[in-house]
Order: sequence, then C-alpha cells, then structure tokens
Amino acid sequence: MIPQSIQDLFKKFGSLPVVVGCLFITTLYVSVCNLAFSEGSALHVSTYTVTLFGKYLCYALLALAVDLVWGYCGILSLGHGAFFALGGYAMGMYLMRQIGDRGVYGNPELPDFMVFLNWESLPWYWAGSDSFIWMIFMVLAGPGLLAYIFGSMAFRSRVSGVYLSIMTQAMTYALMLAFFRNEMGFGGNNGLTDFKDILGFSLQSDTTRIVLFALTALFLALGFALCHFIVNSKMGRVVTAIRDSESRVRFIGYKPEHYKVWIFVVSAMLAGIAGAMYVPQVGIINPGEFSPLNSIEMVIWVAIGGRGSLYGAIIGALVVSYAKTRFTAIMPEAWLYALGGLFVLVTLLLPKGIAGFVPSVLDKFKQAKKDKSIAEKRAAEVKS
Amino acid sequence: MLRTFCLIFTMLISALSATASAAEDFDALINQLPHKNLRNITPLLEKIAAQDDERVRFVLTEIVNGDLYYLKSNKQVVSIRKTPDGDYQLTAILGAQALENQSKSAMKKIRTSNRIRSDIRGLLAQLDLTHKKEAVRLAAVKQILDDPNSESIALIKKHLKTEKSEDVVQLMETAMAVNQFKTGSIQEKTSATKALKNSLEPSVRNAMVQELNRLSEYKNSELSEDDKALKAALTKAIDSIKQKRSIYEFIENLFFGLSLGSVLLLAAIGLAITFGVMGVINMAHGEMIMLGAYTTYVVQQLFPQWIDYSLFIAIPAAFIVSGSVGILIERGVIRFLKGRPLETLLATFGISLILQQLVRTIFSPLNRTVAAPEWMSGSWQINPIFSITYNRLYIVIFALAVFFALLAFMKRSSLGLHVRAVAQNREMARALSVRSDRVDAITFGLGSGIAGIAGVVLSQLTNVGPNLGQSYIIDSFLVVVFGGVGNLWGTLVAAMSLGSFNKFLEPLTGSVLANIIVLVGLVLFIQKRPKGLFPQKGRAAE
Amino acid sequence: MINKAGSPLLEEENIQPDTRHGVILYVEDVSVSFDGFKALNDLSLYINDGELRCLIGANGAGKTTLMDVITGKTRPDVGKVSFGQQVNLLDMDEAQIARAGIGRKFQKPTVFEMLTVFENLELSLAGDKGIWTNLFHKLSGEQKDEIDKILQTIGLQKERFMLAGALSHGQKQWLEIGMLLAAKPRLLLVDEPVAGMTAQETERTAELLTSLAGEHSVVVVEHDMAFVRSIARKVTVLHQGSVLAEGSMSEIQTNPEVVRVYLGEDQGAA
Amino acid sequence: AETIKVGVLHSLSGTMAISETTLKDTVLMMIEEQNKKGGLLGKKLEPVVVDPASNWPLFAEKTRELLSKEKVDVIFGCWTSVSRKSVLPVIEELNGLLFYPVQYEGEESSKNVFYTGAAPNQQAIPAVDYLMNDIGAERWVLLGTDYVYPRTTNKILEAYLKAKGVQDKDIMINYTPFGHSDWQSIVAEVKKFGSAGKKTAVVSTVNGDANVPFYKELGNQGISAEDIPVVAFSVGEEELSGFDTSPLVGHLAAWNYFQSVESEENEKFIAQWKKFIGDDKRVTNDPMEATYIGFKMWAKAVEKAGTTEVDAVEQAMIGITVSNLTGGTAVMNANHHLSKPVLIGEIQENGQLEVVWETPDTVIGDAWSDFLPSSKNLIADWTKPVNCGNFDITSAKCSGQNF
Amino acid sequence: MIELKAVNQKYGGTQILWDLDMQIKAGSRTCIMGRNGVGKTTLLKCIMGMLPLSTGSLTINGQDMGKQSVEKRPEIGVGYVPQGRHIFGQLTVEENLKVSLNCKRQSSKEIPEHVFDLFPVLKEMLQRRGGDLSGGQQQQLAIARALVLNPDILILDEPNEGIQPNIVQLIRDVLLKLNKEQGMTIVLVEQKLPFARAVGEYFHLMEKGEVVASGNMEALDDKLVAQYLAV
Ligand SMILES: Nc1ncnc2c1ncn2[C@@H]1O[C@H](COP(=O)(O)OP(=O)(O)OP(=O)(O)O)[C@@H](O)[C@H]1O
Ligand SMILES: Nc1ncnc2c1ncn2[C@@H]1O[C@H](COP(=O)(O)OP(=O)(O)OP(=O)(O)O)[C@@H](O)[C@H]1O
Ligand SMILES: NC(N)=O
Ligand SMILES: [Mg+2]
Ligand SMILES: [Mg+2]
Repeated sequence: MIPQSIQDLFKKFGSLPVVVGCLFITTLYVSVCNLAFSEGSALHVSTYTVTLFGKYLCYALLALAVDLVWGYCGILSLGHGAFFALGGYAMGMYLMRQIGDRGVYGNPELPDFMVFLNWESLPWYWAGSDSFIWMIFMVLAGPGLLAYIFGSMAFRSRVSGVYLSIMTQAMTYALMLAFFRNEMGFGGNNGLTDFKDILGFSLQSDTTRIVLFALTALFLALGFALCHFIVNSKMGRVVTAIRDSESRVRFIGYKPEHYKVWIFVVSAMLAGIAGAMYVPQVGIINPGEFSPLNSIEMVIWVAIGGRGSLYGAIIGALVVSYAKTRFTAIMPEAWLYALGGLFVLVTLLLPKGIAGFVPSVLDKFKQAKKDKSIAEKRAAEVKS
Repeated sequence: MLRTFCLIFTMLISALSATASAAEDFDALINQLPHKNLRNITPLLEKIAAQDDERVRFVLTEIVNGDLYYLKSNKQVVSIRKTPDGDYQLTAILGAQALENQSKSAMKKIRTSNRIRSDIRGLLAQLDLTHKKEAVRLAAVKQILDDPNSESIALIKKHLKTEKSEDVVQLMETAMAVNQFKTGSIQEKTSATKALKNSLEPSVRNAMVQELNRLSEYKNSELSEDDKALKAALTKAIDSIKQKRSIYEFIENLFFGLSLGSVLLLAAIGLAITFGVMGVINMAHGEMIMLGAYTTYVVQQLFPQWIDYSLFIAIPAAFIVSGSVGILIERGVIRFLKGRPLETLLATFGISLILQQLVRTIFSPLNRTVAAPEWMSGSWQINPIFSITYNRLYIVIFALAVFFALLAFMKRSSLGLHVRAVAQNREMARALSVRSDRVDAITFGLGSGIAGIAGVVLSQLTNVGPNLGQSYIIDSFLVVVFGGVGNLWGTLVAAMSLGSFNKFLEPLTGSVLANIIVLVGLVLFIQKRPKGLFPQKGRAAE
Repeated sequence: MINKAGSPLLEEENIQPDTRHGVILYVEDVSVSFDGFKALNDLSLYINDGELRCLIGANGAGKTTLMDVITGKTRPDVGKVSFGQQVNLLDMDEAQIARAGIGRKFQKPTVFEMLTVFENLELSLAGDKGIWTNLFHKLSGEQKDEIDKILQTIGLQKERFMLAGALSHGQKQWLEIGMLLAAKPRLLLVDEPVAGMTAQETERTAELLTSLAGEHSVVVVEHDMAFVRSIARKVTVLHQGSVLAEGSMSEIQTNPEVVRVYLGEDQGAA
Repeated sequence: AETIKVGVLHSLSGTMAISETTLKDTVLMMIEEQNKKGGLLGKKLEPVVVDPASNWPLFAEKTRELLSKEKVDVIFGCWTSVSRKSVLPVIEELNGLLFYPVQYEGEESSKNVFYTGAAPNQQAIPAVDYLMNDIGAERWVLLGTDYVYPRTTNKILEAYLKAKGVQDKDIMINYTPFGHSDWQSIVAEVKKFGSAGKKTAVVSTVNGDANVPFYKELGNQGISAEDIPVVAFSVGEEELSGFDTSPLVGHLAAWNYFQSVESEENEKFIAQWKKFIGDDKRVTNDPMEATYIGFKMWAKAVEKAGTTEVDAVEQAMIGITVSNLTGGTAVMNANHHLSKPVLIGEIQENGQLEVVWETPDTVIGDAWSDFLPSSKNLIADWTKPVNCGNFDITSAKCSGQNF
Repeated sequence: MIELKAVNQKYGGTQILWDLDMQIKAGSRTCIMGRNGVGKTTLLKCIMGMLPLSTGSLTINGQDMGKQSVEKRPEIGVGYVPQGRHIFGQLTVEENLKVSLNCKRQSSKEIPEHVFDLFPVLKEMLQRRGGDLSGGQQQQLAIARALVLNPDILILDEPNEGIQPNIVQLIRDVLLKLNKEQGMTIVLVEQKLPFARAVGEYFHLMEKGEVVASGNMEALDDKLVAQYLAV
C-alpha cells in the first residue's frame, strides 16, 4: 500500500510533483556519487551508468512525446522516430562542426565524410550549423516544421486512424532511405559521429556527461510539466474529445485539425529535444534512428507503461530500455524471447499498462469497500 | 579478345586437319588431365580439341558443364551424373568398364576457369552446327553470331544448305548478313543493312552503330554517294531498331512492375485479411511469411529427390504450418484483446520477436538454401532482346490465382460473410448465431496461412532467413492501406500499381530514389484519398 | 500559432446572420445523391427567425440528410444553403458553421464517451474555440452555474462526474440536448430528440423546445406524433427528398397523401 | 584479475546476426583452444559475450559496458563500418583494444583498433586487375548497396579504372538500398549494358541479404559467368551456403581466404570449427580467418608484452607474424593493417570457391587509399617517430588526434 | 419461457441489476418498462448472454443459460433486436439478412419470403449497404434480421425508436400476428405507453435495477405510471 500522504499528494496535484521529485533526487544522487566518490568506492556511480541513465531519460522524454499524441489525442504515430532523429541530426551537425580541423583529414571547414567524397564546400543546409543558437533553433524547428507540414496536410485532409499511422511510418521510412543516401550530405549510413566537444567542453569528461545527464533530466521534468499542463487544461479535454469522436467535435465548433496539428508539433519538438540530448550522450546519430521499427518500439514503451498516463510513458520507456540493457548482457542469445514475452504478457495481464496496474488494484480495494457500504445502505432502505 | 581468337583459331585448324600427324594419342592426353593445374591446363585442352575423335565433343561438353572429374584413387577421368539418392553415377571417358556409383568425396574436379570454358564453348559451337537437336544448333549459331569470324562463317555457309529448320536458317542468314556487313563492300553493307533492319539481335545493332560511328567521323563532304546512302540506311535501320526496342522496354518494365506487384500482393493479401478485415494490427505477419519459407526449406530437406515437385508439397504444408501458428496466436493471445485493436500491435510485435529468435535457435541465424525447381528456372526468350523469367511468370499467375480464390471465399462463402459480420459487430453477429470464436480463429488462420504461401513463393526469390519477414512487413501494411483497408480489390490494385510505379521509375532515378519517391507519392496520394484507393463507402464508414 | 487558418475571408467568430427578411435559413433547390440514389431532390425550405418548425417524413425521406447538408457534413450536388441572407453555408466547414451559430443534436446520440458529463457540457459552452484560449482557459463562476443549470434541466446532476460512455441510451439523448443548450446556437437542429424517452420525458422535452423558440430558431425532426402535435406550429413533410406538404398540424393530418405515405390510419385524422 | 576477459561484440539478433553470429562462435572457439593450452600468462581466458543487436548506438553502449563495467582486456567485434564508427570514440576514450575482422572501405586507422580484414587495395584493386588482364573486361558495371563501403570502394575503383584508360561511357554505377530484393530491372539493364559488343564485367559490393535475390535473378535472366562475370567482395562461403548455387557457377569473389585452399593450417582450422560448432556442413570464411589471425596475434602480443595492458600490447602487436590459413604469413604492419594475399575464386556448384588467381605476394593493407585525392597524402604509422593514424606526408602533420 | 432468479449485474464497479426476479411465459407478450437508465437494456443483454451475471440464475425454455455463450441463444430460438439497431453497416441488406442463415435451426439457405412481406422496403434495398439506410429502415432491417432466425422468442429493445408512424403500426401488427399465428413469445422494452398497451399482455416495471411492479397490462394504472414512468 502506498502511504496515505503520498496518495493524498497524488490526488491534489496529480503525478507532477512526484515525477519531478523523483527526477531531481535521482539526478542529484547520480551526480554526487559519480563525481564525489572515487571508483571502487561502494557509493560510486560509474560514468557508464550515467550515460546509460542519460540515454534512458532521452527515451523517456521521447515516450512522453508519443504518449501526448497517442494517449491523449488518439494519433498513433508510427513515425515519431523521425522527429527524434531530426533533433538528433541538428545536434549532430553542430557537434560535427565543433570538430573543426581535428578531423582525420584536418579540413577546418568540412566534416570528414564530405572531404573524402570530394565535396568542395558545405551544402547550403549546413549553413549556420556551427552556431549553438542555430542548433537549438534547428532542434526545435526541424522536427516542428516536418510535423507541421505533415500534420497540416494529413489532418486537414482528415487522414486518420490506421491510414495516418501507416503514413507516418512511410514518412520515417522515406526519410531513412533518404538519409542513407550519401548524396544527402548527412554522412550516409555511417551518420555523424566522432564528436569531440560541445561549447568547448570535452564530451569525454565526466563533468560534461553529468551536466548532459542533468540537463536531460531537467528537460524531462519540463517536458512532463508541459504535457501535464496541456492535458489538464481545457485544451486537453478538447483533445481527448477529438480522440473520442473527431467529427462530433467539429459540430460544436472546434477545428480538430488545428488542435491535432498543434499537439503533433509540440510532441515533435519534444521528440526533437530528446534526440538532441541523446546524440552527445551516445556519440552517434545515423539513419537507423529513422527506422520504422524504432518508432514502433516507442509506441510499445508507451503501451507497456500505460497509454494515456504521462508518468506511465516514462515508466514504460525506462522499463523496456532497462530490460533491453540487462537482457542483452545476461542472455545474449535468448533475450528476444524474454523481451517478446514481456510484451505479450504485459498486454495480456496489464491491459492498462504498468501505470494502470497500481490504481486498478487500489480501485478494486476501494470498490470492495464501497460495494459493502452501498449494499448496507440498500438493505437499510429496503427494510425501512 | 585477340587471345581468344587465336586459341579458337589454332584449335580449329588442328580440328579440321584431321590427319595432323603430330597429334598425340587421345587417351594419353586425357590421362594427363588430372595432373594439370589451372595455369597449364589450357595447352592440354587445345591438344585434346585438336584430336579427331568422336569423344572430343563429349569431353568438351562435360568440361563446360563442370561434370568432368577424376577419381582420387587411380586418377581415372570420368564424367559424372547425380543420382536421385545423392550419389554420382560415373562414366569413364576411356575404356568401357562399368564403374560403381561414388560419393563426391572420392573424386576431384578437373579445374577450369571462365576463360577456358568460354573458349571451349566457341569451339563447341562450331561442332554443334551439325548437332541432331535443333535447339543446340540454334544456340550454336547464336554463339557464333555474338562473336563471328571468317572460319565460323565459312562453316555456317557450308551448313546453311543442309539446314532444314526455318529458325536456324533464318539465324544463319542473319549471321551471314552481319558478316557481310562487317567485311563486305559499301554496297554490300548497304544491302545488308536493309536486310537486317528488322533484326533485334544485339550484335546486329552493335555492328551498325559501330559502322555509323565510323562514318560519322568524316565530314559529310568527305563521304562518297555510296557512303551517304549507307549512312542514311544505317540511321534508318538503327532508328527502327531503337523504336522496337523501346516498345519492348516498355513491355518489359510493365512485366517487371506486375511481377513486383504480385510479390507485394502475395505478401500483403494475408494481412488484408488479418488487418484489413479483422482489424488486428498484426506485426507478426512477416514472421508468418518467414515460417512459410522455412517450411519450403524443410520440405526440400525431407524430400531431396523431389525438388521439382517440392513446391506442390510446400504450398499446402506452408499453409498448414503458418495457419496453425496463426490459430495458436489467435487462441493464445489475440482473443483476449477483443476491442483493444491497438494492443494487438504490442502483443504481435512481441510474438514476432519470439518467432524470429525461434528460427534462429532452430535453424541457426544463417540463411537456408532453398533450391529452385527446374521448371522455375531460366527464362522464356521471346525475342533476342525480350525474355520473361519463368519464376516471375508463374508467380504472377499464382498470385492472381490466390487472390481470386480468396476473393471468392470472402464474397461467396457463408464463412466469408461471417468473417465480415464479426469484424463489424461481434456482439450482434453472435446474437445471430455466428460462432465468433471459431470465425476469428479460422480467419486469423486463413490470413496467416496465406502469408505462409507467400513465404513459399518468396523462398524462390530471396533469402530464407530470420529477417525475411521484417523486410516485407512495412510494404505489406502500405499496400493494404493504400488500397483501402478492408477492400480486397484495393489490395490488388494497390500492389500492382505500386509495383509498376516503382519499376517505371527505377530506370530513371535508380532504385533508392525510386523507393523514396514512391513513399512520398503515397503520402501525398493519401491526402487526396484519405481512405485509400477504394475506401469503405457510405455513412457507416465514418 | 496556427489557430487562425481556414477561410481568410471569414472571421467566423463575428458572423451575424442577416435576418432582416425574417428568414434565418434558406435551403434552395438542394439535391444530394449517393451512388445515383437521390436522397434530396430539388428541395427548398425556409426557416423563419425564432420559429419552431417540425420536420416529419417517412424513414429515408431525407430529413437527416438535410441536416447533414445544413451543418456541412454532406455537400449537396446542387443548390444553395445560407444562414440568413448572406452567410453561404456551403463555403464553410463544420466547425465554422457551428461557430456561426448552428447547433445540432444527432439522431444517434453522440457524446464524448471518455469525458465526464460535466466535461461534455464544458466543451460545448459557447465561447472561443481557439487553441491558445483553451490552453489557458479557466471556468468562470458564471459558466459553472450555467452548467449546473443545464445539468438540472437534463436531469443528470447525479451523473455529472460519470463518464458519458456509461450513460444509458436515454441519458445520452438528454446529455446531447444539454450540449446543445450549452452552445446557445441561433438555430437548433434536433434530430429525433424523444426517441427512447418516456411519455413524461417527452412532455418535458416538448416544453423545453417550445421555451427555446422565439429567441432561437428550432428545427425538430420526430416521428412521435403526440410530441409533434404538442409543439408544432408549422410542419413540413418530406417525401423522397422533396417537400410533400407544409402547413399546420391539422392540415397535415388531413392530407390524404401524407396519411398514406406516412401517418397511417391510426395517426391520420382522415 | 584471475582471468583475462575477452569481450565479444557481435550482433546475435537483428539484421546483422546472420553474419556476425559466426564470428562470435569463432572467438569462443579460439578462446577454448587457448584455454586448453593453458591460457595466457598463466591465466584462463574468459569470454564476455554481449548482444548489440545490430543497433549502432547499442554497440557504443555495449562497448562502454564491456570496458568500464566488465573491464575486458580486449574486444573482438563489429562487422559493419557504422558499428565500428560508433564504437570508435568509446574505445579511444577508455583506451580499449578492438580487433575488427571485416573487409572495409579504409580511410581510418586508430591506435586502439587492429584491422584484420581487407582494405580496398587488398581486395578491390587486385580483383579489377584480374578482370582486366585475365578476363579481358572492357566495360564495367559497379553495383553496390548504398552505403559508405561500396561508395568508397567504387570511388576508388572508378579512379583506378579511369587511370587505366577506361572511358566514362564504359562504366555503369548503380546503387541499391539495403536488403534490395527486386533486381529485375537492374539485371536487365546490366544485360543490355553487356550486349554492346565489349567484354563486360560486374564488380559487386552488394551487401548482405540483397545478394541472394541478385544472383537468383542473374541466373534466371541467363547471365552466365562466361558472358558477364560478376566479382563480389561481400559474398563468401557462408553467404553461398544460404542459396542454391547452381546458376552461379563460375562467378567470382575476391577475398584473402577461401575454405577450399589447401594447407595444413586450414585443414586443421576447418576440422576444429566443424567439431566446435557440431555441424559437418558448416563452412568457414574470410572474416573468420581474419578473426583467427587477430586472435592469434593478440595472444602472441600479450605473451611478448607480458601483460594485457593495452598500450604495451598495442606496441607489441606491430610486427607480429602469424601463419595465415592459406599457407603464408600474416604480418601486422605499423598502420594496424595486415599484409595478406589476395585470392580470386570461382563459385563452384557445392558453394565453395576455387582459386583461379592470386597475387604472387602478400599485399600490405593501405589505411588511406592512394586513389582518393583527399587521402593520397595520408599515411598511418603507429611507431615512433610518427605515431599517428593520419599523418600528412606533405605537411608532416597529424590531424584528428584525440590523445 | 424465460426465468430470472436473484440476478445481480455489475459494470466494473457499478451494480445495475439488484436481485432481480422475473418470469416470462411462453407464448406471451411481455412489456418491460421503466425510466431511462433503470437497467432495461442491461437486463435484456443479460438474457442474451452479452453481459455476464454476477450472481443469480437464468433459464430459457427450461435450459440453464446463465453460463452459456451468446451464440447458444439463437440456437434455442431466441431472436434479438437491440437498442440502436446494430446493423452491419458495410454489409448489404441482403447480407445482413443472410448472416444467421446457417444457424442450426435453419434448414433453408434462402431468406424466408415472409420477411419481405412484412417489410417490403427491404426488398427494394437488398443491395444497399446496411449502414446507408435511414434510421427507420435500419430498424426494420434489424427486426427482419431477427425474424430470419425463425425464433420462438423475440426480444426487442425499443423497436419503435425513430420509426415513422405507419411503420410503427405495421410493427405492432406484425408482432401481434407473429404471436398469434406462430405462438412466438414477445419480450418488448418500450417507453411509449400506447404502443406498450397495444402490444403487451403483461408488464414489468423497473426502477433502479429492480422489478417494482408486474402484472396484466390492464393493471398498469395511472398511479403506477406516475410513480415509475414520470420524471
Ligand atoms: N452515404 C449514403 N450512401 C447511400 N445512401 C444514403 C447515404 N446517406 C443516406 N442515404 C440514403 O438516403 C435516404 C435518406 O436518408 P435519411 O437518413 O436522410 O432519412 P431520414 O429522413 O432521416 O429517415 P429516418 O426518419 O428513418 O431517420 C435513405 O434512403 C438512405 O438510404
Ligand atoms: N458500459 C457501462 N458501464 C457502466 N455503466 C453502464 C454501462 N452501460 C450502462 N450503464 C449504466 O447502467 C444503467 C442502466 O443502463 P441501461 O442501458 O440498461 O438503461 P435502460 O433502462 O435501457 O435505459 P434507456 O431507456 O435509456 O435505454 C445506466 O444508469 C447506465 O448509466
Ligand atoms: N565494412 C563493411 N563491409 O561494412
Ligand atoms: Mg434520420
Ligand atoms: Mg435501453
């Protein structure tokens, strides 16, 4: 049983302070233990763990983005990996430029892959990529613009349901193929890698890693707060109504397509931020991130965690990623059985995902109580 | 090129001068074969070819076919044939004693290389001009036509009189004309050009283009009247050939498109049932295809002697295997997800991971070999520049057959009606005595079974490995959605048009860009028709 | 950022139908066909400002289709539909039409099943339907009172926090009427409001609709003749997509054609 | 530590499992053998196997896990170049040691990596020489999967062919996506390209699963090795064991090793492999030999250095020789690439490749191609005084060093 | 004959039916009435097996059906016309009618002609999609679909919703005729008194998930109406 006080807290503010609090404590703990305790100390948290957690938190933010559109607006996007990857590429381009003349060919201007493909100069779309501000802008604008264009076309034409899902998949698939092409100027299959530093701080130093990790946690907290705010506003209710019956929403005067585009764009930007934080921590971005299977996996995080519950999405991303990390190490040849089995079992046994499990148990408990009191009341009524 | 020519020439000279005294004994030469390595076998083969012995052709044929071996034990040179039980039947080249069947480990191949084989083939072609079989003679003339020289032309001229087959005569005449074109006077060239202007043989065109290029090097003023006439004739002939070629190219692209479309259709059509009709987002569909392909492999392993008929066993077998697995999945998992269609995505994705790993565990992660039956190999040469490969042809026919069978089932049978009724309103269908559980299981089994059949077909085209399913799942969903969910005709039209679109684009843009363009085109198209090509119509569709 | 897209010529929030001629809805020569079947056939109809009009007609006569046309759900093949004299409804989409002041209750009750009864009403309240406003929107006390009042009217106070999906059929009918009230449209299109209601509820609905008329214009489709009789001033009968008869209830009841194709002996006054 | 930990970083699931699983088994086999001999420096070797699942960021994560959590002394792993690129920064940061056993596009030399597969000059260039001189090819089709290895290789080949006087119109280049499965149009185009009256050859850098449908289509459209030979750089015994080779007999592959090569070491190796894997039908291939050589060299270097400490082993590696499986000797050069013989083989009906041509001597792997303008001035040399992976001989400077 | 004893039913947490007892005689015409939301539809769904009973028993024609699945009902002769029609929207009218044809009770593979005699409009619309029909047409289709089964017991949930007056009369006549000529048991949920009085022999009044009054239709007096049907 969760202590009464926490439950009350939940009731009052929802999950917001809990999630933010958890994030804060973890971040603090991890940073302190990584920097303050030396290796070998029992309290030490290794840099490996820090980057791993950093990666998980990026996934969590991404899951949040998916949940916002899927859980609340009913848009099952099988292409959110595209927004994540675009954010990642925006960051990757910036990091690439920071290498400067420390690349293998020592060209101060061009990234290595352009040098050996005999490119003379940077293509136009790389313009500004060495500016930090521009990078931040692109991290938001890239995914946002794609989401806006795709969304306003699709939602205006009332593409919905599986049609929309499969089109998002086609979108990310097409982008994957495009980014695979060397002519695209994004490093082809190898993508962007071998980054050296960010804003002058070496990416390989522990402090930078901790800072990146903490920033990711911060973004996740902000993202959570933002989503929380959105879904609990009247706008959130409109969006839920759209999920229920889009056409009915129209007849009371809302333009569902505007709402959908808006929320799609917000979600894409969140995914973009997740991608941007992901790249410096894992050290590579390549077209594989556009792969439709990746996007499906994101949806699965949300489903496992509990669709339509913001903290559920986070839990789902963390659980699945952690399971993957552990399983691939403990049972390298059988981990797919375990992961596949996990997916099947969660679907069968926890229809509302992990996040729906605890409340439903609580509900049952409460219900039993309530039933009893109602029965008593009726009995009393009948007697009288 | 020159070397080839010289080799053939020397061989030929010796072959023709049958009485060449320096000729060594055929038997002795053959017995030397096992002792030669790749570098010094050529002179030996030249000598063998020079023998006037009726066994020469047989030996040379066996060499090009790769059937000439020697026994490790006694270095006896033999030709081999595979027996149905996996052993080899041996025929000694020398001597007539019967040999016992042997396994391959007891012998070693007489090694040759492409170059040597290609040279021998040229030589054989000349010998083959008098072969009993028309097809062999035809092939021989063709071979000569591709690379004519005065000797071979002389031979053709000689045999032309006695040749009875229309086709062979025609081809021989073409060969002579080409020769005339290459070696004759300007007038002869001009008349040859006219005679050849309807020929689609590549060598004809090559010769003409070469000649035209030669003429084009001169200024018009430098050309004689005859030259000019030739040039005009050439331009005209090449144009007419070009025109014909472009027609055939179009037909070819169309066929490629339809055949790609058929593959897409087969891959997607099972999904059109499980996803389109039942509404299950079946991420394990690809793995059902994969299981079908592995079934083909197992069937071939079980009946290695019946490769030619293996597909006829494999098709029902794959249907049963994939269908049963489908039913298992439905009974074990999907039925608990009624009314939660999106969650089927999650569960079936899990299942697909498990199935992939399962075949990795059972069959290893490596691809498995699936042999092509004889009747599915090769191509149907319609004319020198246009042929249709048999496997594609059969696949197109087969895909359409499966499609129409399924269509009839869904539209005509009462089960088909029940499937659709359950899909639209399960509760109500049950209240009308439809046993929805059974219908669900059968439907899912049917969709999966058809995916299994698709796997049999794909085993003839691509890898049979754990990733087979993954490569088709996205395309399958695209096809079903593009066609309009729940509409089988839509699936057909979508598959065929995607296939054709892709194949007409590919020569223009390359296959990577073609894929991208098709995808983008699809996304744009859906804006125009948000419910696919054949949307569900009416009020109820909203 | 994007909430002002749509037709640039129309600031739909400010639309005021021009009713100087006393007519709020013009439907002129409208035809609709589906796969060759003519659901509406050269139909013309005028609704006066503040009028309560009953629309009756055989099943399949085209009543619902007519409402679909007015609210933008179905595009007519030919014809003209305007709100007041100037606002051409055919140029507008569903949301614009709704914002312009035409509200609708569907034949099959449609409410937002995953929202509570209260939230269903909250969303339907008249007001700005743009994104940014709604993102920062807080219910005012007035609005709360208004919702409470509506809840009372439709008898769902107890169910206010229930998910609308869990309501019974009749309760959903009421909720939908409530949503219509909340939106305060100029013109109400009400498709079979009393289906599945008890006689007394029917009476209450009748009162409600009559009280709305005057300030609002109301078009009611209903097959319950008792109900129609109790509210009707002017009745229009549709048949096979066109107007068959128009007049007072007693005129209609005695129209032999109407009796034959629609009312039957029991209801007919013949 | 009581054991020496050997990290094995090969994908066991996902698209690359098909190739990489074999290499994981090879490493395990080598470790088992070494342990039977008593291990190294008196310690047993302990394999640490992880599954990076064909997922490139996961490769980086797993490398970090192996190095900082498991504290392995060496890693054998990667197949695709992108996986290597993803691992590289981590390996360099944590100063690990990676043996990379697959032929690749070159243009790289890291202090922490030993490249035991072929560089382009150890595979592509000799193959083209063979086609040009022995087969007499005059027209060239360069087919490749659209990614860095084929792109680079084809760039190098194009430059090389042009240097040999081949004209533009006699070169056709075509790229296909990963896993391309419908080759009808491309094969038809090749056929057309090859019917222009000049001897035509195809150089294929088509990768992985796309090969099976490609060869099947070749067979069905009747392109025989005698008409238009195809020489492939990514098709070996293992790939061939996955399909019916009868229509392909005579097509070519260029590698540094074939199972069919007769030598004592090879026989022993094949027998050992079949026993280890428990399957008499399993074949061996070039990346396995590369793994074998890499492992042997590492073991030798550890003994020479007397420690598994990375810097010491790295220095000890240079100059180490190990007999390769084709009867010669492999030498680790100062640029962290091997000297290897180059073999051209013809596909046989049984899925084996028979050598039809080989370089007279071993060829030194070239980290930086001489045929690319950007890298012709670069060399790699990890011995003093240069001690650098990308040293510009004109400016005598070393670019892009992290350490 | 349908008999319910001490039936309780819950939706998740909320209990709708409370210890409900009810008997419906074979060959009778019974009308179940009550305000919106009292549980009439829920009760019918329980009888149809679409909702599980929490406790209590249900027998139909002497067979214990409490635990039997929905598709058993048509087999023992129960036809159902649900509230809201539940037409198969994408099937044609003809297909809608054919769905139940292979039920065990049904020997013929053709739609019985008398269905079209009762509802001639359906004959005209055989090839139209069910979902495209107007509301009233759909209602006729729903009744016709249940009749195709040739049921002994016909259960109708507010069959007049949205039906034009003369068809209401038609339905009334049809129900009476089926009952009289074939002895078909009619169970009807109806809100409109005139219709209920015209068709029903017996009534059951429900309130808050319980049966609060039953009897012959004549016994349904203004007092009961005021108490349980008025708002
Ligand atoms: N999308 C459609 N496709 C085909 N036919 C349609 C479509 N929509 C409506 N119809 C047909 O148009 C006619 C008019 O339908 P409508 O729903 O307007 O009737 P109605 O007057 O509302 O009837 P009811 O009183 O029964 O509700 C019907 O015959 C119906 O079958
Ligand atoms: N799926 C559900 N979940 C929870 N509660 C439900 C559900 N369906 C119905 N209810 C509740 O059960 C009660 C009875 O509903 P039911 O549909 O049986 O009413 P009814 O008597 O048929 O009313 P009506 O005359 O309006 O059709 C209602 O109060 C409703 O709120
Ligand atoms: N290095 C390769 N073949 O990717
Ligand atoms: Mg209607
Ligand atoms: Mg009801």
